[in-house]
This record gives sequence, structure tokens and C-alpha cells, in this order.
Amino acid sequence: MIKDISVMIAGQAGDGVLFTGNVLAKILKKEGWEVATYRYFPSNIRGEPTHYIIRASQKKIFGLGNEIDVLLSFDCESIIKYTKLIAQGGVVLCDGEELSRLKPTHKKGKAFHKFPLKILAKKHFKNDIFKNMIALGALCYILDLNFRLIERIIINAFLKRKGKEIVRMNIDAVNLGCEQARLIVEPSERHKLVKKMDTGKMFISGDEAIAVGALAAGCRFFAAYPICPATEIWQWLALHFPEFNGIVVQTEDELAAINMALGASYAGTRAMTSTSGPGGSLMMESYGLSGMAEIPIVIVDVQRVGPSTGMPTKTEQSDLNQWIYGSHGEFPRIILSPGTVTECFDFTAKAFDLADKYQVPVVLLTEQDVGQNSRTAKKFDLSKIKIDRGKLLSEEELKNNKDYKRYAFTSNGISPRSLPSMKNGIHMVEGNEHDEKGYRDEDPENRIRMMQKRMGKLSGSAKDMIPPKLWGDKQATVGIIGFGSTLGPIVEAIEELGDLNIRAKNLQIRTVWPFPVETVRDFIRSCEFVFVVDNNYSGQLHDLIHSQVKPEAGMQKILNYSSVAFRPSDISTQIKRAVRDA
Amino acid sequence: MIKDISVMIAGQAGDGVLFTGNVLAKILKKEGWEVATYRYFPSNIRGEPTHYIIRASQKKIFGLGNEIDVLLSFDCESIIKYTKLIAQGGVVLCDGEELSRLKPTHKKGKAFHKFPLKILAKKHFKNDIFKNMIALGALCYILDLNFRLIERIIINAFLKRKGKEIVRMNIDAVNLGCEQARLIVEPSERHKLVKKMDTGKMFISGDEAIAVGALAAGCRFFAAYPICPATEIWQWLALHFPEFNGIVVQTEDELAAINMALGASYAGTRAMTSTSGPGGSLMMESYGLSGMAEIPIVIVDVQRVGPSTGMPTKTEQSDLNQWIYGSHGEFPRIILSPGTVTECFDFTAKAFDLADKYQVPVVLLTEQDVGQNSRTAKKFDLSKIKIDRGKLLSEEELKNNKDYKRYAFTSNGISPRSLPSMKNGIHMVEGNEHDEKGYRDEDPENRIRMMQKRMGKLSGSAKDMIPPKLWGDKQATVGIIGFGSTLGPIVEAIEELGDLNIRAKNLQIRTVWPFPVETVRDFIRSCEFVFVVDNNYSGQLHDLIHSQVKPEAGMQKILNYSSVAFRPSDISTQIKRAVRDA
Amino acid sequence: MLKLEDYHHQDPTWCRGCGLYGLFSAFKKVAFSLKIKPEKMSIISGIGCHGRLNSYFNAYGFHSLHGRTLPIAQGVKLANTQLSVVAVSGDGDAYSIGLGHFIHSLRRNVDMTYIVVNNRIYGLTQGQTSPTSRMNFVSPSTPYGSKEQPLEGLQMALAAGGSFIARGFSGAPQQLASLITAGMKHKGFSLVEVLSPCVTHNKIDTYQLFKSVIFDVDKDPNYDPTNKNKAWKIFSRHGDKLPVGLIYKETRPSFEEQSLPGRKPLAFLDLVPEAGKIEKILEKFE
Amino acid sequence: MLKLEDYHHQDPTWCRGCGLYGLFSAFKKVAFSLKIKPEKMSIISGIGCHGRLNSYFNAYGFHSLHGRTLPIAQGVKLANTQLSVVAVSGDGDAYSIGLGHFIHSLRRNVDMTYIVVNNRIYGLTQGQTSPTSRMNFVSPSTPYGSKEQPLEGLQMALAAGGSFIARGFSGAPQQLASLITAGMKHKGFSLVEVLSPCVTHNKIDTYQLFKSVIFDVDKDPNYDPTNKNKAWKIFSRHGDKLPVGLIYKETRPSFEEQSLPGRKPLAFLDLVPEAGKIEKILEKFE
Ligand SMILES: Cc1ncc(C[n+]2csc(CCOP(=O)(O)OP(=O)(O)O)c2C)c(N)n1
Ligand SMILES: Cc1ncc(C[n+]2csc(CCOP(=O)(O)OP(=O)(O)O)c2C)c(N)n1
Ligand code: SF4
Ligand code: SF4
Ligand SMILES: [Mg+2]
Ligand SMILES: [Mg+2]
Repeated sequence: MIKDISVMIAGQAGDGVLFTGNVLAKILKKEGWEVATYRYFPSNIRGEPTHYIIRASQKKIFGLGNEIDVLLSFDCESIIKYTKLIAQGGVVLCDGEELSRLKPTHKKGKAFHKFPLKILAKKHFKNDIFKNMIALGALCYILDLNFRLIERIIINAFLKRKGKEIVRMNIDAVNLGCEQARLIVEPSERHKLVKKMDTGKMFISGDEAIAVGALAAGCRFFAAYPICPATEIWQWLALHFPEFNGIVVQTEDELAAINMALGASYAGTRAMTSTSGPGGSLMMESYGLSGMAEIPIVIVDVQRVGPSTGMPTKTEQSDLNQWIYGSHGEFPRIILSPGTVTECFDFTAKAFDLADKYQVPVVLLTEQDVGQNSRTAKKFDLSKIKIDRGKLLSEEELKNNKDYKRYAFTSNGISPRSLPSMKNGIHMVEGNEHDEKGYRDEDPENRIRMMQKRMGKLSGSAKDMIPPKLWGDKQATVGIIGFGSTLGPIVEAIEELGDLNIRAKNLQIRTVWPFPVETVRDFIRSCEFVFVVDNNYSGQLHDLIHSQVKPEAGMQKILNYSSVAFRPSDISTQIKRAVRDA
Repeated sequence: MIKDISVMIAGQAGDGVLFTGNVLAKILKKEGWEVATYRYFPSNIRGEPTHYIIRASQKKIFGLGNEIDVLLSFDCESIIKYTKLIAQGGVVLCDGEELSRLKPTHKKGKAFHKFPLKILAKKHFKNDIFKNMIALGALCYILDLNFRLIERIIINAFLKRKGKEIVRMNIDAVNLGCEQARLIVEPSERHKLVKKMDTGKMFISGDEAIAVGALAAGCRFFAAYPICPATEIWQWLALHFPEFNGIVVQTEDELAAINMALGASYAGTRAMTSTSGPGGSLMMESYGLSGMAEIPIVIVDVQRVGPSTGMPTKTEQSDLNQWIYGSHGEFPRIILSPGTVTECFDFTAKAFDLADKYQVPVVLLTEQDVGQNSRTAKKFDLSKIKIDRGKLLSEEELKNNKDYKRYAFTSNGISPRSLPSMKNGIHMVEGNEHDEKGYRDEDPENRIRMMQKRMGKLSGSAKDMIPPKLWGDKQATVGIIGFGSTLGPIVEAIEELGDLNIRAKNLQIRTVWPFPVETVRDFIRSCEFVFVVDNNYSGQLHDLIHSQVKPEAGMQKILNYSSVAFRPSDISTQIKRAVRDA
Repeated sequence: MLKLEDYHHQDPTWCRGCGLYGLFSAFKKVAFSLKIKPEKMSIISGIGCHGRLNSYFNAYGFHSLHGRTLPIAQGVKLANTQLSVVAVSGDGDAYSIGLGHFIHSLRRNVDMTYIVVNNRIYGLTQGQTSPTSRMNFVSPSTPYGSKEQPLEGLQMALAAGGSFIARGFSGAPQQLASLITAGMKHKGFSLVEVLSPCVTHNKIDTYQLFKSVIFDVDKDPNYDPTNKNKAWKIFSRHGDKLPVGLIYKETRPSFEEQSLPGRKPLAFLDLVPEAGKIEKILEKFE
Repeated sequence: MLKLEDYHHQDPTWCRGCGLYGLFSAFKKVAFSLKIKPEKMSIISGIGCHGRLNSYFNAYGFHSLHGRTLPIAQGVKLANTQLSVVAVSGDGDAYSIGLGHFIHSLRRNVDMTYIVVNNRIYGLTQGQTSPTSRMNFVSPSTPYGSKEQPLEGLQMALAAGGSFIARGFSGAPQQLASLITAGMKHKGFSLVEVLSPCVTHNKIDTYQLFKSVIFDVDKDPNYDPTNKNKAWKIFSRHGDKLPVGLIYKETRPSFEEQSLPGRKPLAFLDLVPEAGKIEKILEKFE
């Protein structure tokens, strides 16, 4: 019985790969499988190879597997490129002539079939757009999927907008695809999936989950400038904020976006902005203003491949350093890194509470891989969300306060906030160094105390932070440390290592700043081998651990800066080698 | 015989403190003393306390001493604030009534005199602007300075612009000041300085030295936006570039400044921009473009107190992290940190060669303390400057090149550059990931090679970098590591420790990135105690050493984030305590 | 009962004679005459000498970043539409580093007032050339004279779709006060530029000079500030002379009128949504 | 002898039917007709679909950053005044994130040509509203319609002191070519906006729509492109209709004519100064 399967749909940008893949993913989800998708597409408009992987599993998954079991391609280029990834017993359908270029060694144990999608579409429907439905039909045959589901999806998608005739043609195309596949594909080549119950899970991307989290946490102001791969957050909020009296502003650039959000937050509204690398770099100055003026804000960075414009639609974890160390001068900040779509939701909601409580910028640092790829997830638990606005004074509380100090020195450095419009709460908010009332002050003694106040705010904060999460066998002496979207491949690498009798465990860093020094130190001490997984070139997490934890023992870097997400075996083979060689 | 003296001139912004101090510093320099000045002024227009310290010494000095020997103040506020700093045997002249507020214990061993500068000026010259010259006269009396020198300075300053009458009045005012001081100050309270020969040294600030360095190195394009404390670089260049066919552009903001410089550099001109913290933050995106597109550029950051607007006229070293880790994604960069005005000159010139050779951004990271304060320095050795433009192709060399590749993979990652207008050199320059010819390329294999090419460029670069410099006794086991303007106080702290029989040495990090790992590791290993001096809150250099060197032993932080420059005793007392207590 | 002094927080420390004093006292009078409670005002300022204005004034103040005054101010207003929001910039803050925001604010038309203190120089940074400095202006940043044509911010504002465009002079505080008052009453984005001498660094654009080059459209019975083409021409009507007064005004809906569904300030909304409302939306993901 | 194909580097991969094809072929013809050697041209582009233009064209190309096209291009020209420098932006690149640079470039008047491809949408990022999108425009970023008044870039340019202002249409490549040619011959900063349909994301501003709303001032014998006031009025002459053609042109010295003392490109100066020249200046520090 198949427990885990990966289907790749490939073609050129413009071929409808995304559409086809999305429908397949939905069907699989409705069939009760855990689903994770992976979109690989160029930052171009037309005519470069693209693919979409849909992985379905009986167990919880967070990302890609190592191999492809079924590959359907609208051209031949991808086939040649990805032959190595095709599993033994895998089946390939390809609409193209170049299969002959494959070497027999490459084909061994795999079934390759020519499948003339475009010709079929033209012949039967006079329009090659139907190739996508024919492809779906073929996949449904191979995977033995429920035709009812696909019919329902077609009806939902087209009935209202396009009418009955189009619905009928689409259903016919699916049937045609199924029939044609039956003629070509050997029964033994099929990958029949068992049917399960749809458990009412969600199928959602990280970007969407972040948007939902913000809405649920009471964010009512969002300002941003378009950028891949973060725009989906905005687009979801733009649709749904008005119902909740919230507002979404498209600003002229990222400088305006973050500052507008800061203005709104200063005035009392929970505010957020989202961006990716280049926009983040532009926000550096205002990031510091937030820290200095103690204005809460939530900033989302859906990381893409850098530096500079880089590769806008590909995944990487190379902005970590910038958020920890970026902006001139020193101020407190909190950086959260979700590993799953559910954590995207949870951490976003949490981010607003932390921002309010500590009056600091909170960065939600995620990656294209989590942001743009949809995965199944348990329904979000909205009842968990308790909005806590921290030391926000009410007009009532200010009533008897004749000498309100916005930046009062307090035992923990957190000073109660008043909001514009509140009587007795008048104050200055300042980016210059200032006194307790917010007025510019250049006295060195005051400077020292103010730095200690601000920087000290996070010293006792560990209890509020999202702690690192331990995965795998606590007793294992092979330890892996990672953050963000590498969680999936790491967890599966641990399973693979288990099969090789190497017991490993993972510490998932979920608050990357302030760094959870103690827990990481203890984890490292409990290991014989420590591997740090970074989806970047220089090993940013690795170096961060060195500077913060100052561990006694060395650690090994596992890096990936290829623009393609980690696969479990990228990690497990490196660990295997290192451990076996030691 | 006096070997070292510090004079403070104090008052309110607008009192002419800067003018008075500058003249005094010039006289002392002409008298053959080593001079270092320290300007402490508010980022306000009027009415906040300001002071200027002129230190003169028989030995080489780079900054402040611990105490003040002579204090002349236009009001009383500063006197009260700085009484603690006044040396035993010190003398104070003060134009104000509040001397009585001083406690007798504070006065012990120090001479305080009321000196009615404004009244004298009004009475004798009908204009209180002459208070500055009267003050100078008094100081000349106390220090026993050469009146000819001051006369010459007055003539130079006023004869052409203001005429003979003004010159005469100014000279009279000096004489009056001298006479009045003679009446008030006891002979035993005088601090007579020996006369030496003017050795033809320069008296120059770091900002000016940087400008001279750029000019000498062949920089011919400078674009910037005004900001304290970096504007002096620009202002010097604006005056002198035209003679050398260079151009200075005042841009609309820092984004334009760095990008205009990048454009000019891409077209073949050595180009620079200068700024301070906030401007640096705005430049982050383009910093990355420089790295990705491999365009040489020199960026000067004259650091001030952060974060945000912070304290624009005060000194700090808190932008180090931003330049090492800032901007999204990963790219090679070089960061130089001069400790003296001479190094400001040398390193700037060197910066252009490094930028051209490695085709990377080079940051000259300095501080307000070095940038705006003038010091004596040996005449700059212009003959040392050999302009090396690296792998810049000539039209001749391109002649037979039918397949020129701007980003060719080479053994050391450095690809020869052609310039627009050169035949056969046509190429694309790209901020997206690109192939060898510069055209956008999203192939993962190419991505990996390009990252290795770019990041690898600096691997073999150590021989070209400015190595750390060892100060003090090589055999000492108390080690201090610092960078930039803390050099002066560190070197003097070592002397003070020597007096206490604690032998210490200093490793001055002059290239902070790429970090000189080996040398620092060896230095640390040669010590029993290691102290890392950081003019910031979090110990940025300290943490950098941990992440890069991964030293076996612990190190102690010596920090200062007060907005006032380090004094030698700030360092020596902490070290003394730690070493004695150990 | 509010008194004029209720708007005075502390005495300014601008240079004696600076044009900013004229603005400061005019502005206090405006607030007083409009009877705006200090706590119902939020004044956002940029970095520069002008940027100190709100620390002398008694109201909620935000001394922000150089050039980012407007995005912050718009955020404040959108978060709490019941506040009187005023932003203050210099010519550098508004027309140089902040120019993009300036233009976009004009077209966005959030209901707030923007005061641009035009002293034709960078005051706080010690007298560099600004975008409104004249051609060939000599300063430490352009020792051989500026080679860039100055910008006329108000003409730009007109082209950008500004709905209220006026100019006052700090040497004529009464008119200035009445222009700011009109601006604050205007429903939408109101721009009031203030010609304001920097007595310390700008020895060209003095009180005298400004007096001699301005002409007052408010006094011209034939001038019609609702006619955009006339407004355009007024800038060149008398050669290089500068119009002051209400240059242009039109009525169009503010951004928030069109975008904000609720009436209650966002800042004081109940953040806990109706039970089941979000759950309902989430069904789309099933 | 140069041939038209010498300017063609590779076939574009824009969507079939995109307006950018019209610009691409017009632009090649311009270069060919002006006989500019490919190596003597440098084309700087922003980020967006327009930004790909220089990678299809055979000349020195620089695909820069979103919104920073102009500062880079000006740097290139100032460093080597003998190059033909052309910058290409989209409506987002030029009028949104890059707006401050746009205005300042117009007043600075460096001798170069700026082509703004106005498709009234963010093409590359998949169809969000742009500053030139009309009021109430529905897109993924403004699903309930945009509430910001669109910008008229050319009118802004006029107010900013632009010395050459023109507009073409990618559906009329001949006129477009002649406008770009005139712009490149103009001594100073020349702006050519191109109305250019985005067939994939903008279903409103189509070829047909543009055709129906433009009127050609080049064909109007009474139109005088040297009259600034007339130029101003042309934008509202026919209600919402859009003028194309040469809108405005004036002669004034370029920035580099006034600022750059030498004739030789900075990029090829001998960098070793005359012996003693710097030493002489350093004497001031003694
Ligand atoms: C990003 C940034 N760049 C530069 C500066 C330095 N700076 C402070 S005020 C100012 C300009 C002041 O000119 P203006 O806005 O006209 O104000 P004024 O002082 O004349 O009132 C500048 C450039 C800064 N604070 N931040
Ligand atoms: C700093 C920054 N912000 C956002 C982006 C994302 N981005 C790429 S192209 C683009 C806009 C494209 O619109 P336009 O300039 O009109 O060009 P078009 O694609 O329509 O030709 C945006 C916002 C970016 N690359 N850099
Ligand atoms: S420097 Fe100029 S603008 Fe600033 S306070 Fe003084 S006079 Fe006013
Ligand atoms: S998305 Fe629009 S602008 Fe971009 S290439 Fe396609 S049609 Fe042209
Ligand atoms: Mg100004
Ligand atoms: Mg566009």
C-alpha cells in the first residue's frame, strides 16, 4: 500500500502547471491525505521551465520528499532535467518528442510514456487549453482517484463564471485523459491510492495563514508595497479586512509602508507590513525608529533568494543576519521563525502580543517555501487567541496622572503607553535620544539609562517567547539545529537516519532573537555530533550560535544555497557520512 | 616641565567655543606640540552646553586624556558639570556667578576664578563678540604662548575680509585678555608650556583626511546627501574636485547618492559616497546590488550615536554589525576601520584599490570622534599611493575577444571588467542571479557556482588586507582588542597599566571584514586575559570574534555607550580591577 | 476653557530671529481659535530645525525620521480619524528626501494638514543647498554655486492633484494663521508652505527679500482659487515673484471617507470579532 | 556598416501581444537611424516587465533596482558624457517607488533619455494597481477598487521643470520612434512616456482603449510645444483624453555642461595628478 507519493507536473510558464497542480492537490486533500505542495517557477513572464510537486502522505509532512513517483509534463525539458529524481517504479507521461534523448541507464526501472496532450486537446476540443483537464484525467487514472471530486471542483470553478457547456467540456476532457491513460499506462505502473475520509483539514499556504493570524489577532491596519513572494498576505487581507473595519493601504514604496504602519500603531491600532528581502533592506532605518521610539509593529519578511533582486520566486534563509543585526545603532527586537503553516498562523498572532507587551518591532521571518506553498493543516484554533495589548493605559487610568511619562524608567524597562486623544497622556515620541517624557535629551547619564532601559526590556522575556521545539528521540546523540522551513526535511532526515540505525534529534529554533541561549547550550551539550542546517551560503544560524552560545564543541554546517528547497536526503546523507566517518 | 596638558573651553551653543578652541589648537600646533581636539556639541541650534577640549602633548596622542588642566568657560554650567574632571592644580576661569554653588570639597587643590569676559568685551569694544579674543588672550597668558602666532592667525583670518581696523581691535582684545588674566591668576597657577619647533605637521580631521585620500586615490565622482558628522568630507571635496576634473553631486537622498555612485563606477570612474548611520540604513539595498553586480564602490560611514536619529553629533561604534551583516542575502564586502587621521587617509586610498581589485563594496567605517576632531599628523605621504585598478580591461585587450564574459568563472572568482564604450565588451550588469555574460539565469547549478564565485573572491585575500596592528609589549599576557577610534584611549590605558606594573598589549583590528581570524586567534592564545573594547552597548566586536574565531577562552567586554568618547582610565581601571581580582 | 498658553509647552531654542518663531506663534493661535483640545492633536515632524516645533507645542508629538513625516502622519490619521493631524517638514524633508511621499500624499488625500517650512536651505545640518535654493546658490555643499533648477513645491502639488494648496510667510503671521486654519478645516489633504527665513545660514532669502518678492493672491479680487489653470499660471504671472495666499482648493472625497467602512477610530475598535465570523471565512480553505 | 539586427540581442519572452514589443522594435529603429554604435549606448532598466528590455537589446545594459533606475543612469552619464544613456522604467518604477528621483532628475537635467513604460499596472508582480491605474480600479491589491487619484506623470514633469516631455503609444511605433529620436537628440533630460498595454493583467487599458482616448498634438498645427502654459492645459483640453506627441520642449543648459569642467569622460581621466598639486592644497592644514 502506498503511504507517500510525490507527483510532479512540469512545463513552461504559461502551460497551466499551477492550475493543474492545484486541482490535483485539492482532490488528494479531499481524499483524506496529508498534502504538501512545492511551486518552482521562474520570475519571468513566459517561456521558462516551471514545475509543481504535489506530495501526499499518510503521515504528517511539511515539505518535499526525496523522489518523484509520477511525473506529467507538458514538454520534455523537465523530464530530462529531473530523471534522476524519478523513483524506481515511477511513471512518466510526457507531451514531447525528446524522450529518445534519455540514456537507457536513466530509464531503468522507470516507465516513460509519450502522451500527446496538446494534440488530444486540439483534436477533441479545438483548444489546447483543455490539455490541463486531460492531464488531470490521466493522473486520476494513475492514482485511482475519485472522479466525483474532480467533477465537483470543475462545477465550482466554472459553472457560475462560464456556464454549463464549459463544465461539460471540462468533464469530458477529464474522461478523455483517463481513457487515454488507460490505453498507455500498464496496470502495474499505476500508483493506486487508498481512499480515506476528508478530515476537514485546511489546505493553506503560509502567506494565507499569516494573514489569517493577523486578522484574528486584531490587526486592523496593513500597509505594503507589492513584492514576491509576500503579496499573497496582502491580497488575502485586502479581501477580508473591510468586513472587520480594518484598512489595507497600498503605499508608494516600502519606506512609506513601514512608516505608515508605525504611525497607525503609535495611534493605537495593531499594524503590520509585509515584504521580502529588498523591501526589508529599505525598511532598515524605520526598523530602528520602531526600536528607539518603542512603537510596536509586526514586520513579515517572506524570504527569497538574495542578494539584490536575486531570484524572486525561489526560497532561501539569507535575511536572518539582516534582521538580527541590521539598522544602525542598537535596539531590542524579536524575531520569530515558523516552520509550518500552522506556526505561521500561531506565531503571527503571538507576534502582536509580543510587540505590544515589549513595545518593540517583531519580525516574522519566513521563507518562500512556507509562504507560497500550500499544505494541509488542522483547522486553526481561534479560541486560543487571547489579545493582550500589554501596558496600554486607558483614559480612566490616566485620569489622576498629572505627570505622565511615556518613557518612564520602570523595573523591567517597559513604560505604560498612552494613545493620542487621551487626556493627561500627552507626550513626545522621539527618534532622537530622549528623556522619560520623550523630549530630546543629550545628557550622557540619561543616555546610559535609556539604553539600559530599552535593551533591558527583553532580558526577562524568555518565559514569553516561543521556546525551541525538540523533535525526535531525546536520548539521541546526533543533534540537528535548524529554523523555519527546513523543519520538514530535517524531521524526515531523522526518520531516514533512524532506518540506518543512526538516532538523531532536532532542535527547532522558533524564536531566533532573543536567542534561546540556555536551551541551545543544553542541547549541544547533550550531543556528540551537532549539525546546523542553514538554507544559505554562510551558515548564518551556525555563526549566530557561536556568537551567542559560545559552545565548547564544534558544530558542522549543512548548507543549501541552490535556490531549490532542501530535500530530506540532502541532510541525511551528509549526517550519515559525518557520523560514519567519525 | 609639562608634558601633556588638556584645556577645555566651554559655553552654550552660539558662544564661539569652536572658534576659540580652533585658534588655540592651531597655536599649540605651531608651537610644536602634538595636538588632539575633542568637540562636544549638541545637535541643537542654540542654548545647550557645548565644549571643546584641546589636548597638547610632547608624545604622540590620538585622543582625550583623563583630566582637564585649564578650563575656560563662557558660563558656569559646564564648570559644575565637569569639576570632577579638573586635575589637581588645575585652573578655571569662568564668566558667571554660580561658582559659589561648588562645594569646597570639589574645589580642593584647584583654582577657580571669576572672569567677566562679556562685560570686558562690551566695555572695551562695545560688542560681546570680542569675548572670544579676550578668552584667547587669557589662555595665552596662562599657557605662556607666543603672541606673534596669535597675531599672525588674526591677520590671516581677518585682514582680507574685514580690514585693518578689525584686526587691530582683535589684537587689542587678546592683549586685554592677557592683562586681565595677569591680574587674576596667580603665577603659580600658570601652566607654562615649553616652546618647540613647528615640525611642519598637519592639523587635520579624519573627515578631511578621508577626502584627501579619495582625491589622491583618483576618486573623481562623489555623490552624497548632507548628514552629521560626515558632511565635512563632501565639503572638502566640493571645494577641490573641480580642479581635478572631478564632480560632486548633491543628491535628493542617500538612495540616490549610492546609486549614482554605482552608476558612475560601473561606467569606469572611481566613485564614493559618505554618510552616517541613518543614511547607511537607507543604502542597504544598493549595498547588496554592488555585491551582486560586482561594482566597486567606496562607502564611508562616520558613525554617530544610534539607533534612529539618536545623537547626531556624538560618537559611537554601533554600525559595525549593520555593515557586516546588513542587506538581504549574502555577498562579499570589505570593511576597513582607521584608528587615526593618518589611517583615515591611507585606508581611504587603499579602499579604492581593494574595491577595484575585488569588485566589491568597501566600507570605510569610522566614528564622529575621528571624523570631526582634528589632530596633528605627519604630512601625508602621497608618493605611497599607487593606483591599481585591478582587472580592468583596455579596449586593446578586448580586441580579439569575441566572446567576452563579464562574470566569467575564473580561478579566483574575479572576472575582468570592460567599460561601456569599449568595443567587444558589451554585457549586462544584473541584480538578478545571472550567467557569466550577465543575463538572468535561474538554473540552480549556475546559482551555486555564482555564489561560490562571488563569495570565494575574498578567500585568498588576506595578503591584500590591512593586517591588525600590535601595540605594546608582545610578551604581555593582558591583551586588549579594539578597532577604530578607541585606539587612542587603549594605547594610553596600556601606559597607565604599565605604571601599575600590569603589562598589556593591544591588537588593533584594521580590517574588520573579512575578519583576520588567524591573527586574532593567535593573539588570544598568547594572552591570559583578553579584553574587547567596544564603543557600543552589546559588544559588537566581542560577539564578532566569537562567531568568527570561536576562541577557546572567554573574553571580557569593555563597553561605552554614553555618547562621550572613551578616556584612557575608563579602560585601564576596568582592566586593573579584573586582573587584580583574578 | 482653553487658553492660548495651553498650547505652549516650552520656549523654543531656535536662533533669535528665525522664521520658525512666526510659525510657532501663528500655529498656537490657530489651535486656540479652532478650540482643538491639545490631546486631540497629533503633530508629526521631520528632522531639521522645523522638526523641533512639536516639542515646543503642547499636543501629542512625534519627531520622526528625515523625509518620512507624511507616511507616519497618514498612518496616524487613518488609525484615528477623530484626531487633528498636522505634519511639519522643512524644504529638505518635504521636497528632497521626502518628495515621493509628498506627491503620493497629495493624490491620496488623507484629511490632514501639511506645513512645509521653506527656508531654502538645510538649517539643522549647517546650511547646505536645498531643492528650493536658487540657481547658482553658494553654500558649503555647492561652493561654486548650485547647478540645479529649484523646485516650486506648490506647482508640483497642483500637478499631483492636491486639493488644498496655500502659502504663507512667517513674516506675516496673521495671514499664515488664517491659511493654516483654512487648511485644517479643509476636508482632505491641505498643504501650507511657509516662507521662513533662516537668519543664520541663508543670507540671501531674508525677511526683506521675501517681503520684496511676494504678492498676495488673497488680496486679488480677480483671483479664483478654484480654477486650476489660473492657479498654474499664477506662479509665473509676475516673473520670478512668489504668490502667497490660498492658491488652489477643490472639493473631493478624502481617502478615508472612501476606504474606511467604520466610523469608530480603528485605534479603539473592539478587536474580538463576532463569534464564528473568521471560522466562516476559513471554510474556503477546506 | 551597422544593420538593424545589430541591435537585437535575443528574442523577448514577454507575453504575446504585450505593448513592450512595440517599444522594443521602435527603439531598435531609433538606435539604427541615429547610427549609435551598440557599445556607445548604455541602457539602464528598473525591475518589472519593462526591465527586461535591455537584455534583449544589444548594447551595454544594467538591470538595476526597483525605483533606482534614474540615479544610476545619471551616474553613468556623468562618468562618461560621450555615452548615449537611456533609462527604462515602468509606471511603478518611475511614478511610485522612484518618484522622488524622477522629479529631481527633471530639474537636474542631465543629458539622457528616460522611457517610462506606462501599462497602468504592476506587470511583473502579477497585476497590482499602479499610480496610473484609474480611480476604482479593481486588482488583487485593491479588490474593492483603488481609492487614489491617478498621477499624470507628464504634468508632474512639466511642474518639475522638465526640458523635454513627450508621450507615445506602443500601438503607434512610428511616432514613438520619432519621439524617442527627438528625445535622444535633445540636449538635456528627455522624458518619453509610452502607453503600453499589459495584455495579461490589465483588461481595461487595452490597445483599443488607448486608441480611443488619445489625441495627437503633433498633428495639431496650433499646438506649440514650447509654450508651458499651453502644455499644462493640454492635459485637460479634451476632458479625460490623453495627449500624445511632443508635449513640451525648452532649451536650457544640461547639468554636466555647467558642472563638469573637463571635456574628457571622467571614466578615462588620467588619475595621477600633476606633481605637487595635492601637496600644495595640503599646505592649508599646516
Ligand atoms: C536619512 C537622513 N539623512 C540625513 C539626515 C541629516 N539631516 C538632518 S536635518 C536635514 C535637513 C534639514 O533641512 P530641512 O528639511 O530643510 O529642515 P530645516 O533644518 O531647514 O528646517 C538633514 C539632511 C538625517 N537626519 N537623516
Ligand atoms: C524594493 C522592491 N520592492 C518591490 C519589488 C517587487 N517588484 C518587482 S517589479 C515591481 C513593479 C512592476 O511594475 P512596473 O514598474 O509598472 O513595471 P511593469 O512590470 O508593469 O513593466 C515590483 C513592485 C522589488 N523588486 N523591489
Ligand atoms: S539654523 Fe536657521 S532655520 Fe535653524 S533655527 Fe537657526 S535660523 Fe532657524
Ligand atoms: S505581464 Fe503584461 S507587461 Fe508583462 S510581459 Fe505580460 S503583457 Fe507585458
Ligand atoms: Mg530648510
Ligand atoms: Mg507597469
